[in-house]
Amino acid sequence: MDTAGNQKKVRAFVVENLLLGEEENDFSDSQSFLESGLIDSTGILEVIAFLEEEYEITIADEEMVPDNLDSVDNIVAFLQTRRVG
Amino acid sequence: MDTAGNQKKVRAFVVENLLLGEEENDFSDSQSFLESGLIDSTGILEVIAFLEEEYEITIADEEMVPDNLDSVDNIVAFLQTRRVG
Amino acid sequence: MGLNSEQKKSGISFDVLELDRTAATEEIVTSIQSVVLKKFRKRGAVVGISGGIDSSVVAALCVRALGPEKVHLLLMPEGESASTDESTELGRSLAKSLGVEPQLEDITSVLQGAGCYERRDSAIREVIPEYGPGWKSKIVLPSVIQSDQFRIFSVVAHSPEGQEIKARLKPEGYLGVVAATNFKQRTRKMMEYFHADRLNFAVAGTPNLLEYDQGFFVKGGDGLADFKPIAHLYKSQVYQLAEHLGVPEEICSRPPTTDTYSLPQSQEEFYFSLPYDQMDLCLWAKNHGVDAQETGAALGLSAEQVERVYRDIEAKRRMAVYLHAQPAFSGRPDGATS
Amino acid sequence: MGLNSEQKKSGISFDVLELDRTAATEEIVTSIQSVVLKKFRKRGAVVGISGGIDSSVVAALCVRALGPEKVHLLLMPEGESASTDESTELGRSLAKSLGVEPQLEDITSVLQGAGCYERRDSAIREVIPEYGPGWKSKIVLPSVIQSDQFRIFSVVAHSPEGQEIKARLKPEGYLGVVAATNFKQRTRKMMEYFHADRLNFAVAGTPNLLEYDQGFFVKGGDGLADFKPIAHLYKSQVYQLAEHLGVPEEICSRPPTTDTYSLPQSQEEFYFSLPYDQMDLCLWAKNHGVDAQETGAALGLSAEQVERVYRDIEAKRRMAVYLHAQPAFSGRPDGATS
Repeated sequence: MDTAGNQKKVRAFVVENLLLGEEENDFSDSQSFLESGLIDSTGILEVIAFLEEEYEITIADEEMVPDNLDSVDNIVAFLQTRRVG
Repeated sequence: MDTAGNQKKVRAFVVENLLLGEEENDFSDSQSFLESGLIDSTGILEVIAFLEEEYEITIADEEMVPDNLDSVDNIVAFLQTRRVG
Repeated sequence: MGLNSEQKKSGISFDVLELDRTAATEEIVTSIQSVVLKKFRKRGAVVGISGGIDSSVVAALCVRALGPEKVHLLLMPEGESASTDESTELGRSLAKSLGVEPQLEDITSVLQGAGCYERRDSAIREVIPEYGPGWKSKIVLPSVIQSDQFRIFSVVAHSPEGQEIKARLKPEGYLGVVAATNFKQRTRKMMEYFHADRLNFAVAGTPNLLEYDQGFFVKGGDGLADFKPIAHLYKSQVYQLAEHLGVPEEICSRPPTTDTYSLPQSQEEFYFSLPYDQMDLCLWAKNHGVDAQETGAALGLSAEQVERVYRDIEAKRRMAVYLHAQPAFSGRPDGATS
Repeated sequence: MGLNSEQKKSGISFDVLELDRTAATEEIVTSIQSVVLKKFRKRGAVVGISGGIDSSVVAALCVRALGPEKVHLLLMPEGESASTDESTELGRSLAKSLGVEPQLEDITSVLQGAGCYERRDSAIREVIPEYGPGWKSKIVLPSVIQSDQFRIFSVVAHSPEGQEIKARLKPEGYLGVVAATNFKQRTRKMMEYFHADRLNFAVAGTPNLLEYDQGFFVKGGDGLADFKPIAHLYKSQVYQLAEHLGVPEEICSRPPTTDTYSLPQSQEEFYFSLPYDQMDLCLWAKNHGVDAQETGAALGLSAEQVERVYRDIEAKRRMAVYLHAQPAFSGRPDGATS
């Protein structure tokens, strides 16, 4: 499992798909998507679709919580529990 | 030809169809429809349709000028030249 | 709707939403007259009526303001909505009570021409391949009250044989179903503007404050209007006016529905976190700086649950920025009047 | 477009409309990025392209701002418009020059479903009873320049055999034809929003300043958009940007048309008092307090003629109040964010 690789890949996805017009430099891996207004009901679907496709995993409803998905760091930690990447 | 009758009838038409939410008391028979913003491209069609139907006349293109149609007084004077009412 | 006296003493209650119904009616009636006749110089108003409480109250207010002969009521059913027949019947009953002959415009053929049904079904088939003719569907969200899970849209489909399938939507599928379904609200608005243009009337919008604030409307659809006479009223205040204005009882007692999907869908399973009266009070409390603890006490919810509703309100407001935005310019227009 | 040096010294000239094209482009591009991506949080832009200069420039600006893969171009022909084939061809040529594959959405079946053609034809038949299948028509206004006559709308119809009939419209007929024809602009906008919703994109509006200021757009039709990148530019400035942005020559050299009626119709016979470049200068002059005498000198018109154009501008602005108005509320909404 390549945590640094996951970190890079997830961050690249977020920059490309959620950050939109915002400066990448202002965005840290620990930053909450929700609190920074980066994510909406479509955005969270995009995050889940990205993870399920990229890592060939299935995310259960009860796993779709901010603790697992609301920042780059949280996602990387979640991927670690799923032992993928 | 009943000029007073025409005056009353034309004014009633204007009050009903052009004045809309405005106070009738503030509106005089010499008042220009154009300058008071009472008339638009539909309003002038309504005035012409009213005159043609009510007085069974045909108004020619060259008669459709403010001098003939732009106030109650102008219309009454125009009807007088057409000897109707 | 009242709470007991101890709760009243210690905190907020549903009483905060009580309207002076006569004064509220008077204010709206005067405003409709002033806007429609004076400002817009239009001869009357078009109201699309759905049999729901909001459009019924708007229609009744317009009739009070302009008179029944200056209000054009449109019934716009379409082939497949869960409640079409019932809605049309309620709409007719409302129109009758107002002394207006409503006009029926069946929008099914417009929707077919636009590919509304076909495009939606093909989006659904991406997650439910067997979805086809005779099936019915709706989109649902999990409750925000029960956990802090992200609210992920699912499609629920019923086969003609009564089998139920529920499937989580991918982004394209979700956007595809919603985009196709939005043809319904947009077609209805297009039809309202056709009649308004033809009659030289203005178009009334029916969103209430809850819908307006939270962006529960379609841009260019039910969000589009020349005037919005109840957009400043909480949903429970709309009910109060309905009663005051004599809207038929069968309309007042009908539970709110989205009326857009072929399966019956409540507003809270698709959009709001709570039933409308509780949602009203939460929004009022949030607007007035009441903390989650106190609001929870009035509603029988925990502070944590109310916090989640508050966060959901904030999140919806962020999305509503796009929905409320006036067209953005790229420079200052020379001398434009407005 | 320049005038001779004596005129320049003594008064205004077309030079006042000269843009710094690079700076203007830069300003618009930055604004599109900021509004679409940051403010609306949308992924790209939908532009309906007609083969006309305005939509071509808007499309080119969006591609500069967002990149070709983030711009969805829609061609939306319908069965009967005078210039459908030519428009589609020009639209394709534009899309090709921008490196974008356009999507074709034929809107004829939506218009048929909405009764657009049928309703319009029955309004025309009120004054031209023989109007029927195979006939073509347009609406025209007399010139404001030639006399101080009120501008009364007439319908001009051509029979399949080539006979021309012109008839003055009554109010219901005029409103009926315009209302039915407006289905075209509204259907196009509905289709743009469908694709925008599906792709999570924003919708670009294409009115220029002349159209915006004078209300030459349909409310809920081409007047509806999320952003309007050229609404601050005079029409002749749009032409300048077209050249700067490399819009295909055949689009730049095509005379402006309304593209809504089945007979070819110029914009000045239906709406504006003068050809666009003269109209631009009159509007600029009026906005900057230049008197009719001086403006007339620059345009080869009498002061009296310019006064009539000024009055026509004022009259159109009064009507545009309705078109520009945000939805009017009947009370102050509690805590709403915008």
